[in-house]
Amino acid sequence: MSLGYYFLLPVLFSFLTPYFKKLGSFTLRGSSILLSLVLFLQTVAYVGVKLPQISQFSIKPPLGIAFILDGYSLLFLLIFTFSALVVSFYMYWFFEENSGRDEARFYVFFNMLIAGSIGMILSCDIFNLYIFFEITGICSYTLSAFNKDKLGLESGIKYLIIGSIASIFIVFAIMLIYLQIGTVNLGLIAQRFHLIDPKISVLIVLMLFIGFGAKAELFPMNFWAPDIYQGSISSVNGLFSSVVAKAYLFVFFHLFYLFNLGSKYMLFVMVIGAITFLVSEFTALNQTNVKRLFAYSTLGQLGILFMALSTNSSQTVSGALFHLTSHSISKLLIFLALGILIHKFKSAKIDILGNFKSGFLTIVLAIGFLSILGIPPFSGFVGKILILKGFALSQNYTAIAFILLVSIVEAIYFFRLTAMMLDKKRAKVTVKVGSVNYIILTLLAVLIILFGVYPSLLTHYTDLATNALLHPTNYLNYALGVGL
Amino acid sequence: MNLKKVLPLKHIVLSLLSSALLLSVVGLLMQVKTDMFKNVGTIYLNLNMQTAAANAVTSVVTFFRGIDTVGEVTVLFLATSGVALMLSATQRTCDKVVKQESFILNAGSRLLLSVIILFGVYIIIHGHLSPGGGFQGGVVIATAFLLLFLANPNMKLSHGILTLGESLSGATYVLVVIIGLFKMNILLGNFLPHPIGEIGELISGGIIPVVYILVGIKVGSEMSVIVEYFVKEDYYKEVCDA
Amino acid sequence: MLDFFNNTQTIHMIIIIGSMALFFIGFYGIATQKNLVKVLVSFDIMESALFLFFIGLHYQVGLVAPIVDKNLKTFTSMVDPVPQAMILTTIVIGLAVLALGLSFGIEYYKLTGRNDISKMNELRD
Amino acid sequence: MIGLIILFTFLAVIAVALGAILSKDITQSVMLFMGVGLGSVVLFFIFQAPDVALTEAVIGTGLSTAVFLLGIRHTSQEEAES
Repeated sequence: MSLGYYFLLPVLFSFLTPYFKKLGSFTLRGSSILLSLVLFLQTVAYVGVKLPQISQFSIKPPLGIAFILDGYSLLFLLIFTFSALVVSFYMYWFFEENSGRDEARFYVFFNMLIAGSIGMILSCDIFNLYIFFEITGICSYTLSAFNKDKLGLESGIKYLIIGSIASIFIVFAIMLIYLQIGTVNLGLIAQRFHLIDPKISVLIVLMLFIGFGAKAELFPMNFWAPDIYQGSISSVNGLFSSVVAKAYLFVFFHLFYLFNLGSKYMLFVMVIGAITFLVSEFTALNQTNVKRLFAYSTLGQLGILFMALSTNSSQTVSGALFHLTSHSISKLLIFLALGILIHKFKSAKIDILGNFKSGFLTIVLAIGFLSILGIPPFSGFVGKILILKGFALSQNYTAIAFILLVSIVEAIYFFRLTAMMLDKKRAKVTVKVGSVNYIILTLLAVLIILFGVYPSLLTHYTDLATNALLHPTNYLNYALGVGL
Repeated sequence: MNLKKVLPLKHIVLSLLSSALLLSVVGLLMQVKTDMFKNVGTIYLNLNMQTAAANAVTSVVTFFRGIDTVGEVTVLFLATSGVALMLSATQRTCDKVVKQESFILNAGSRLLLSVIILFGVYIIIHGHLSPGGGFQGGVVIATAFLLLFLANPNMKLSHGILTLGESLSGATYVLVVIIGLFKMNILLGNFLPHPIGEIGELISGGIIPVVYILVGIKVGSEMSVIVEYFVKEDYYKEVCDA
Repeated sequence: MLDFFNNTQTIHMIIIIGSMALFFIGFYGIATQKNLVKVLVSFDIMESALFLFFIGLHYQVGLVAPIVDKNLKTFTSMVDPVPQAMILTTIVIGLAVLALGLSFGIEYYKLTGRNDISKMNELRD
Repeated sequence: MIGLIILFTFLAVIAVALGAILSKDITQSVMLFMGVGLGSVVLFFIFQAPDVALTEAVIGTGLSTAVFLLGIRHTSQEEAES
């Protein structure tokens, strides 16, 4: 078992896809599900193993590149591989319904999107990380244009332009880092970051902030995100919300704490996060398209996460990681369930979608909505409470008041949405849910309730992740190749 | 009407902003220090004798930072798939052959084709000895096909062979990476013999030339596919829509 | 006069000013241009500027390319190979993104008859 | 001497890049962009980076321009008047 397989197996699968396609669509879908299953099981096998784990390429770090798995990346790895598994089952249904699509190429981009995101969270070399950033980027551009209609292509082009700007800034930052301290290994950079001339270090941080912030949908650079959500298909939206955005967020805070920027830039990131939260929730108020609405809701939740993760206090960070996990599961549930409705009604307008009649979907969507809103006994409630508790312990009452006040705005549109979607008086069209979708949506809903009722199932891992994030000594030792 | 008056102002403001940013960034960058004695590159240069590749850039690309190259090949592969996804559905079946290409052009391009492909192959297999390698040589091969297409747009490439070459070379590359794990206990280990005395000879450097040949085949076939899609797009528009 | 120009310091100054001028020409292009193709051209100009900046600052007078041959038997007094390897990778990625962007542009033009990015506003409520 | 060559090549590259950005004709713009690539090739060669020079010549200048020229035949040739 080696961490390299997280990248190499999807690549092998993608290269061989033309031959899977020749064997028929069942083989293609089956092999994609099998791949996701293998990667998920490998991740589960890492739970309980002594961390960090390392897998080296060519030569020992810090000279060579290595993949390092610590507690922080394990949590994200679990989320990503689980989402990939769920979505690959869902896509089985999707392609049964929409035959004639370019299935083989979708699976290539889907698997490489996951592989690129996993590569970003495992790599301990900033230039290697940039390559995974580009892989994820190219897959996201193509997946958002996958429909090949006007809206899809428009969102693909917009995403490509934003992504290119972000990657130029990241390349510039990597070049300045290499010029200043002669290395691209994350451990060595962390060790020598204070040697950089302060002015140039500000420039580097600013460029990395623009690059990863634009992709992680932070406030001044996130005007594009709702457009892209609107243009792409629903399961891809679920992946964008629960995997890709989270991967960029991972990298953002990984670098933030590795380079020890907390003391200097904490307030800055917190204020940006707060503005993101405020602006997105207010804009979400008058959305009529359900995809745009949930895009804005995702931005708002990312705003809270940015506020909480930058605090450097273990309580708040642990709460934020709990909230992140719960948000990933809930958004995946919502987007997959909405995908079924959007497929049926061929529209994403809220008042049209409200006409469905299906007890199962009503319950599942209600669970998702209420979890995002933070109503007990769902996991979103626990996440928000843990964040607020963390802020209370560090006596940051401004943040608490702010989150509570803006959450009222969130509550307004969510209750309105719930009322509209679940008002069964005008329901006319019966929507059937296939057995595969029945199972995966039930699984996601059960997970939401389970984490809401027994938060300790998850808090163990979020505490591990928090410890690894805030005190990365072990990670640094492995990245520097000490004792290998 | 007012907009036209406003627009130049926007341009002036933007150019002023760009220049101000330019001046400040240049001022900052003047302090970039450029002594390279602590750089990781210097260590690679010292270690490079052990890889027995005469070109240090090649050994960095394919061995020391080899996983970057796997990623890079993947990026090209994904871009090719993206282009194919975008342009393939519109490759209508059009059997009209309107353009009667001239014999001299056709024969001349075929003559040049072999020379250019030979040059591309030379660049690929001498990647570890002289400048160049799989990416450059592969693209040179693709430009040979571009020439062929420009001379004779009716030509069709055999997609079966291209796909076979692409998939096989890519899969072999991944397998080479994984074999290193079993033989050397490290991914992408240099498991083929690479005695230092052979430096500068054609067969030297262990897996380094092998990797570059695989990359060359893969990039060559992918780039040919991209070129074909763009040329055919052009051709169909001109001929079939007329 | 010519000695002044053979100094590594002077060469680095020329490189910094020149490449940053090129970079901001590309930046200006992205900010002002509306045609998708010209935006992509601007991106490539910015990338070229970064490549020149990075490779240039690792060049010093007297260093040679990192390749040994019959006359040169050891890897000493050579330029740093890592920036070259990194730029090689970035150039290839640039080509990949360019081809993808152009294919999006072609498809979009087929559907709508325009490729003006400032008029791409179908996506809204 | 080498500094002067670098200086003049840079000036040429900057002039060509300005032309590529300011030109109203897309084809002209792409051809001028090829000039930027050619200038870069010369500079990379001077900076003792033959690998990068070869890559830029083949990929950045050759194939990119070909893809651009083939691509822009399907998109509008002139910039839209606003």
